[in-house]
Amino acid sequence: MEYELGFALRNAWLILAIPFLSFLLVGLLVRPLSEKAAGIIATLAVFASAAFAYAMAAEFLTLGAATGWKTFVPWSFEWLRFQERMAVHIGVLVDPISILLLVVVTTVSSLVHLYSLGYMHGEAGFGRYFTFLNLFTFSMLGLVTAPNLLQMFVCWELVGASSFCLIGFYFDRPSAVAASKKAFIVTRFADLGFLLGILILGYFGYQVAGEVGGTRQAFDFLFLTDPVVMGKLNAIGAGILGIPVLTLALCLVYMGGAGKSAMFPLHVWLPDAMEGPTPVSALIHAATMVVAGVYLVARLFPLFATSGDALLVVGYIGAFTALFAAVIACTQDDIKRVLAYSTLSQLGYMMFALGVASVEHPLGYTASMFHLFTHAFFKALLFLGAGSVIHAVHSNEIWRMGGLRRKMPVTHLTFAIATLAIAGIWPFAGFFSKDEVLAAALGSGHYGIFGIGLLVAGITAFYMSRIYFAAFWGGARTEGASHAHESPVIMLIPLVVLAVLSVVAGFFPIGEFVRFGAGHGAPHGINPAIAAAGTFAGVLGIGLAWAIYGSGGTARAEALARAFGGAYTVVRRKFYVDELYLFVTHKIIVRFVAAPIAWFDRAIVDGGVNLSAKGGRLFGFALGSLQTGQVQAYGSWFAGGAVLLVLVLWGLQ
Amino acid sequence: MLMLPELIVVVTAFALLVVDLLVSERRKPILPMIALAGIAAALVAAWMLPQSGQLLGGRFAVDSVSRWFRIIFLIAGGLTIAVSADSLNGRGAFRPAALSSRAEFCLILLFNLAGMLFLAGARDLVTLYVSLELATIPLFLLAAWRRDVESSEAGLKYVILGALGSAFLLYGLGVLYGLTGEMRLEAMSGALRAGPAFWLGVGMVVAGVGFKLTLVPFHLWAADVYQGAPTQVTAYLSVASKGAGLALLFHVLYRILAPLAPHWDGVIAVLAALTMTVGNFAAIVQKNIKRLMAFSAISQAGYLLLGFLGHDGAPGRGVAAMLFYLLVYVVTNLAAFAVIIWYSGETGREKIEDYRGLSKTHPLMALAMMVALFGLAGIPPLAGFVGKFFLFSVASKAGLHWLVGLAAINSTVSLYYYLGIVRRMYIEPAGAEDRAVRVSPMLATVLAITTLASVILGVVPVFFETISFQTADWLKGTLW
Amino acid sequence: MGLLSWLILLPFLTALAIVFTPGTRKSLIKWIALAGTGTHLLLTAFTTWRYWTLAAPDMAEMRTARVMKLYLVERLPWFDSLGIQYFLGIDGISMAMVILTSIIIFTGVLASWKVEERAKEFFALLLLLVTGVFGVFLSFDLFLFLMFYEVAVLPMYLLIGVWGTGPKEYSAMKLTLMLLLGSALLIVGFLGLYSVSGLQTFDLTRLAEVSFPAGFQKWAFPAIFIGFGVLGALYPFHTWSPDGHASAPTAVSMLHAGVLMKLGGYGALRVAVYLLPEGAKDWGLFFMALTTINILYGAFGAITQKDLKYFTAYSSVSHCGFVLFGVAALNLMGMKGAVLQMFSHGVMTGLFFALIGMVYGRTHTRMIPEMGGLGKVMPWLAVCFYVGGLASLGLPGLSGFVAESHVFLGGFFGNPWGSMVAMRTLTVVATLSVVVTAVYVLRGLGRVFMGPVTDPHFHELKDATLTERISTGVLVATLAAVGLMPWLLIDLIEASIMPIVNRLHS
Amino acid sequence: MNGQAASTVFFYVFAAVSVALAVATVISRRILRAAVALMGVLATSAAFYVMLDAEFLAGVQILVYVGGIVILLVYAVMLTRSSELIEDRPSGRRRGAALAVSTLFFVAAAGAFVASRFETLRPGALTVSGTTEIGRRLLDQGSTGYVLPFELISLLLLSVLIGGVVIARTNPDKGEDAK
Amino acid sequence: MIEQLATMAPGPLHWLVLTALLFAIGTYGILTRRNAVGVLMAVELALNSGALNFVVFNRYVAPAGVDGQIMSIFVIAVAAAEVVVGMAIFVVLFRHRQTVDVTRMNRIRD
Repeated sequence: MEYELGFALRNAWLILAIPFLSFLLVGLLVRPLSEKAAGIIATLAVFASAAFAYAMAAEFLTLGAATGWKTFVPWSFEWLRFQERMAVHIGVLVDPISILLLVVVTTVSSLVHLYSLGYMHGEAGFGRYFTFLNLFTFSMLGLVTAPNLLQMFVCWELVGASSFCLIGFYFDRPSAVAASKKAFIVTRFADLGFLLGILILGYFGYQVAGEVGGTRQAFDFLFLTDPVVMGKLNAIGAGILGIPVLTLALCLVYMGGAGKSAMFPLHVWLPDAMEGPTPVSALIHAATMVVAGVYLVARLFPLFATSGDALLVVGYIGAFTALFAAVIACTQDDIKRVLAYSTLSQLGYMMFALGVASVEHPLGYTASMFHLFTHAFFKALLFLGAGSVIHAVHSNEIWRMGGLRRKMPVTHLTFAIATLAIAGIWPFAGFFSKDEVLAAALGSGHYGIFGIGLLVAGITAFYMSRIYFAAFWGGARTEGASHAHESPVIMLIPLVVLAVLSVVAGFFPIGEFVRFGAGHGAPHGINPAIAAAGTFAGVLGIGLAWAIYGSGGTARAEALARAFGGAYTVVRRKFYVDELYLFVTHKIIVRFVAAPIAWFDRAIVDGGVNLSAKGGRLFGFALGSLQTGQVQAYGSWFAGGAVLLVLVLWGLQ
Repeated sequence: MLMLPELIVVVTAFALLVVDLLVSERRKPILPMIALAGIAAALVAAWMLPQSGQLLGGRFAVDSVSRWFRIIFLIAGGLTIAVSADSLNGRGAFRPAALSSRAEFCLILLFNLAGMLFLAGARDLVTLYVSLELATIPLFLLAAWRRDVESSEAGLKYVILGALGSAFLLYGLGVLYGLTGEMRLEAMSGALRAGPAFWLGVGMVVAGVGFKLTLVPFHLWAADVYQGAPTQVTAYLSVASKGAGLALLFHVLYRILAPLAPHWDGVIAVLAALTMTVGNFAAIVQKNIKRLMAFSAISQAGYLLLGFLGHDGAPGRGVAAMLFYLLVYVVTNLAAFAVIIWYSGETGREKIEDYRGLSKTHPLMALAMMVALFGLAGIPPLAGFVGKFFLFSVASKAGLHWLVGLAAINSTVSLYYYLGIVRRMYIEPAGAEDRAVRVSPMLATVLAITTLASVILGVVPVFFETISFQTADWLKGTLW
Repeated sequence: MGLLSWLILLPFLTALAIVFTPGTRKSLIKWIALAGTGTHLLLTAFTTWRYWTLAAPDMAEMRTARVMKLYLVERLPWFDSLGIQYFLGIDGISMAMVILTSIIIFTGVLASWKVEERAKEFFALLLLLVTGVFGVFLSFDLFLFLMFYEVAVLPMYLLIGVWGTGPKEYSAMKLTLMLLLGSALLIVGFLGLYSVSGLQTFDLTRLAEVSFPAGFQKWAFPAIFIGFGVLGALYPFHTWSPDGHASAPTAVSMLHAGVLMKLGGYGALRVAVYLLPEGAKDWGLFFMALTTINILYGAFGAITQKDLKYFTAYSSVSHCGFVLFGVAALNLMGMKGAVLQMFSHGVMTGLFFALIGMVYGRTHTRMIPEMGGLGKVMPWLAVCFYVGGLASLGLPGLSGFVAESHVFLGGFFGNPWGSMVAMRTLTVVATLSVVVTAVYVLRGLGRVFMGPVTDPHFHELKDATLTERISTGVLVATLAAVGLMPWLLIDLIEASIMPIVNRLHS
Repeated sequence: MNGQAASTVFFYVFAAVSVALAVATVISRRILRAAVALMGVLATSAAFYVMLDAEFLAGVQILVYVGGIVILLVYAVMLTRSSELIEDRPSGRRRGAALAVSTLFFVAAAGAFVASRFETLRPGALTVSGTTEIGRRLLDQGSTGYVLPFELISLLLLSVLIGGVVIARTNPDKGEDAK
Repeated sequence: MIEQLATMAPGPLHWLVLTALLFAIGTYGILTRRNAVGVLMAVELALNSGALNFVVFNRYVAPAGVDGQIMSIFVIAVAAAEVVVGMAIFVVLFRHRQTVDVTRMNRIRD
């Protein structure tokens, strides 16, 4: 490498090593000795990672400003060698988006760790919790910095597993167990697509690498996004069903991303995942892991852009999910579920932002990353705030809260900031990123998507204000709510920090370095028309919510629900998607596939074995029936056999 | 000198008669020991004598194959006397299983043994026929020796079917004589030409041999006779008599029919396939252990037959494998029979289920039995595996892969019923009435020797190598 | 007496020592067994080091080799007239398998610490069985191979029959007979190799120099492959496996599923594909299809099982399918994946059966619906179970992923001798198992360990004892070590697989 | 010429008688009658031997077979019981099977003989009388002698005698025949 | 007439057909007689035809020797031995069963 690297970039392996070693240390050595120490050490380690990530970011920004925004791998080693040109190098890939994600992940993670020290205080399995959190942080960092598809997949699975462990943290609660299983299996199903995509890309990448020559590895992003390679991959032509191979592969890869980012119809696991402890929801199911799908698409964006069609799929599914989830969010009563659907909706935003981007109109790419960046902060904040509330009220139900405004001032304030941020009100972070997303959609000529985006912005403002009003305004509706009090300081610090970030993050000039294509990065700035439309939608939503829920009573809401009638029920039941899944998995797979196979195995295959044994015995009995004890019968067989032998010999000669 | 082993056996037999008259009743247990000593001496003689040579102008000859047959016969005979000694001396707790008239029993057994020895050395039709009858007719008497209903019924069946078989053999030999005008095997071999009458002769001779060897479909007598005869005799029948049949078949195929060798592979293969399959499948439904061993012995004859395959290239290989397996089979089968003789001699029980819990009451006996049964099934590292493998390799060399497959599958089937016994012994608990019974030193010695041998023969190569080397020597000359 | 002979002899001598120990001194017997297997583990480590120092310089040259290179060779004439030798050697594949076996038997002895009934016979037979297994992995004379092969199979009958549970006699008999029927096919095939080659030798390395006639390969390959496949639980010859495993005592299930079933894949790779490349080319696709059925069938079969052992056994059927699938893919990645999967599945399933034994020893039931919430009562066992489960569903960081990714890539990359579309389709179908495995693993384990404690008696149960912790800990550590540092194994085996691949391409 | 014609006639006559008696032997239900018929068959066989220039053999046949064996058989019949003198008819199935087998045998054998040619392979005639030659050969130890089988047959007869006595004697010890 | 008879003079074929017929009858007897002694008689028939066979061949194929005749002598002796053994066994059996009907000797069977 021709330019000099700073300490942090030269020792980039530390970004992975710190949380990993801490995970091993905490999990194997410290936890059995002291649960409390485990929590503290884990938190410290993540803070150290965060510090290191900032150092890396600083070095990278300096370097990038000087030499241009290069993508490079400062550290790697061969981990898994499938065959020549198919080796997997574990390493750290540095480019603008990985640095961006590094910062986001370490920041949110360290804050959540800190918050958890308070939130999880006194829980059984305190040490276990932090072990898993550390594992998650490690895996997520590995995912973010993956220099090749395989490391991405590896860490992808690992974040899934740690998410599984954390959703099922309260493992004596059947609902938590079910939710963790569901999350794992649904994302696993999606990962099947990812895996197939890897197989296809690997195979053709291997072929192309052979043509190109040299020692390049087929799985490396740097190789796959090389223009020459992309050209060759695009030229392969039709695979099955007339779909070009590249498009097919990318759609499959996107299936993995869609699973992790909970795009429709693979979204079903995310709302249930709220069974986990709330800080987990904040970290994993709002700020970091779920954006992995977006990140994956962004990472492979040059390929998607080359394919084109795959990107359209991404865009439309994203837009649909954004709307779909937003609508559901309006009807949910569980505060975490509302936030979960809101997450879904916002992820849809990020996805369609990517989907509308193209080589000619690359703004969506930047917008998506920008929204990812801001969303991480305010969504984490929302969750942590919700956690604080739940911690105080001991309930998730918004109708069991109310009037918390005074009892929990800090929580209330930060929650309000976050609500405004997500609603897209100036000067909060969400305003800027949402504006850019909408601008990207409009700019690239996807008017339909733009329309949906605008609509969703309004709905978002509505349902967020709805829970905000329901929880914090009006009077306490239950015993728990009336006895609520503010959370301990250790939980409030992260809230405040995140609140600050939610305010300032929008001013961060991400567009300066996160962009696609060399020369024509979209100018970073506010398009007044779009800003006005977005703000209008947001204010409209908030106003509507105020009108219905501002009083803190439920009467108007119920009247409204009655007015919508059947449509309301359908939405409230989440369009019955869960029921459909349940039907398919339990009824069809278990009853019509698994059980028949088990029966077939016992009855037919094993039955066949037993039957042949029985046949052998029958043959034995049949032979025994010759043994009549009649000596002359034996003699007849003898003489007959002898004559037959003679005839056979004679005949055969 | 070449006839020394035979002479020793005959002389021992006569000596028994004399001693029987001279010693008191109390001292008579010495008689089986004398017989045993005689056989041992003959064994030494057979081992020490030159590997080839002839007497009486070529009417009696020894070559390496005959020599090994003689050694195996002597081992079989010796072990039979050894395992019978207790019952002959009336030691068993179960009185009806005892054998009377020990001097006469030993005498007849020794004469019979001498018949087999002569059979191995015979080189003309007359000697062949007479020694074969000497090796057969006394067995009818032995089968009926216990003189109870079952034993005499076994004798009756044996004598009638034996006579039928003998008549067929005789007629066939007559036809072969007619085709050549010669009595000496070598001369016959030179003069034989294939033709309808030739096939008539061969077919009838093979049927006669098949009776002795219990080849399917000439095997039906075996189960009833084995079951009815005194167990000691059953043991002897299953090894020695079968060995004699093999020696006879060897004479017929390699000495008389040698020039026509390429013709017989198919027939031998079919007979072998039938024999092992029928024997094994009939065995799996048996409840009486002697009857089971009868069918097991039938199937073993099928394996032994494989040694006659593979005419082109190296017939000696097959012979070596056959001789080796015969030796292994003799040792292993007698080990199994030693346990059966002991158990039925002490308790009078012969059902397979009577063996339940034997590993608890008599761990070592159960172990010996298990080793023997596994040896018969061909489980490594026991000699049975090695021997069978060599025989299979003969069939494979002959290109009869299907037969190898069938034989190997049959081995597995046989394991089913052998394991049935093992299951009774090891897995099922002993009944309340099952108590420990005596084990005599003689029996223990026999079992120790045979069990050890059935391992050593498989692991230490020198035995097979010697047989193989010597039979290869035999090949280097003519087929003589 | 070379190092390899000692590897085989050591368990045998341990068994002998146990035989001559009075049966009443049960704890002495266990300590002897532990000492023997522990020493064996050390010896294996030493052998690995020796092997590595000898083989490392040759690795580069092996990339193009067509004849396998063996190390630490011991060769003595045995049944010389038939060309049978006492011929031991080791290469990377064998080395990996020996390491696996050594680990499994060591942990198996620890996991059997509670065996009291006829302990002497139990441990003696167990060690005898392992002797056979080591013999198979180290012998390169087909006769010797077969001999050890059957020695490894037969003690199983008594081990299951005497110490087993449930319909043990039936299971033991079925298992023994089916496996030996498989070995009957092997006998046909091996003898065919011997006689058709015309070389008068069973020496695997010399037979590898022969080009067997195509007509012979056409039938000999499936015979040998299926012969090994029976032991490798190839569909539809797998039915001995669920019953056998369910009835067998803990250590026996461990050894059997962990090691013995690997003999199948090992032999299929080493003998069938290596010696009969043309046959492999003809039949590769067929066996890929059959093993695809294996993979999915086992996985689906596992979903509805109620008995933990049946559950694991069906999962084994599925996982062993990967082994043979990889072999049938006939390329470097597939075969490497097969060996890796053998190792991985060996450790994983050993862990499973050990844990099932431990759980059963406490709850006295193996029925999944009767259990629940055990994670609260026995966290150690639960964690180990989950690690095993995650390994079995191919979670990266554990060994299963390394193996399965190889196998999938291998299948997808295919080979020039079959229809690419068919091979890819089969691979895609096989990948479905990734999801199904997740379903059954999580369902099963969730029922047993998660949720509220269903039976008040469970509260009185204790977590793992020290021996159990060591035993399961070693296995879990192995799973993680392979998963995190796959290059350790890959470097070991890759150079030894190249000759097989190169021979296919020559 | 005339002598040969006579011997031809003799052959056919004796052959017919022999076959008829043989059939009588196997189907007569009176066992003594069968014994007599057997004696007749064996006697005609002696005549055949004479026709085949084996006069010594004819003598042996009469002495040993007709004299010894048949008398032994008759004796055995007498030893058993009078009710055994008339035999039950064998079952139809048994007779059918036996008839089929023996007919098949006859057809096969006769067919084989018809299809083959037996020529004189070792022509010539004995210079001494057959009886002398037989005697010499039985005691000859050289390459043409049969002294070994001659000795062996004595062993056979001895063992049969001893064994026969052991088997057939009544109640040698107590309990033996209890069953 | 005499000429005609001369052309029908028995050659080896005639003799062989005769022995085959006798043997077949003997076989039939062995397989059908119910009295054990009767079975033994049939055995004698078969053995006799076997012996006759040898003499026929001796006469026609190898008239220079007496080998066939010697074989026949041994056959006669063997037949005698067989009868003795058979008799002894029948006697014992008769003592147990009061019959020598071979079709009733089927206590031992499957």
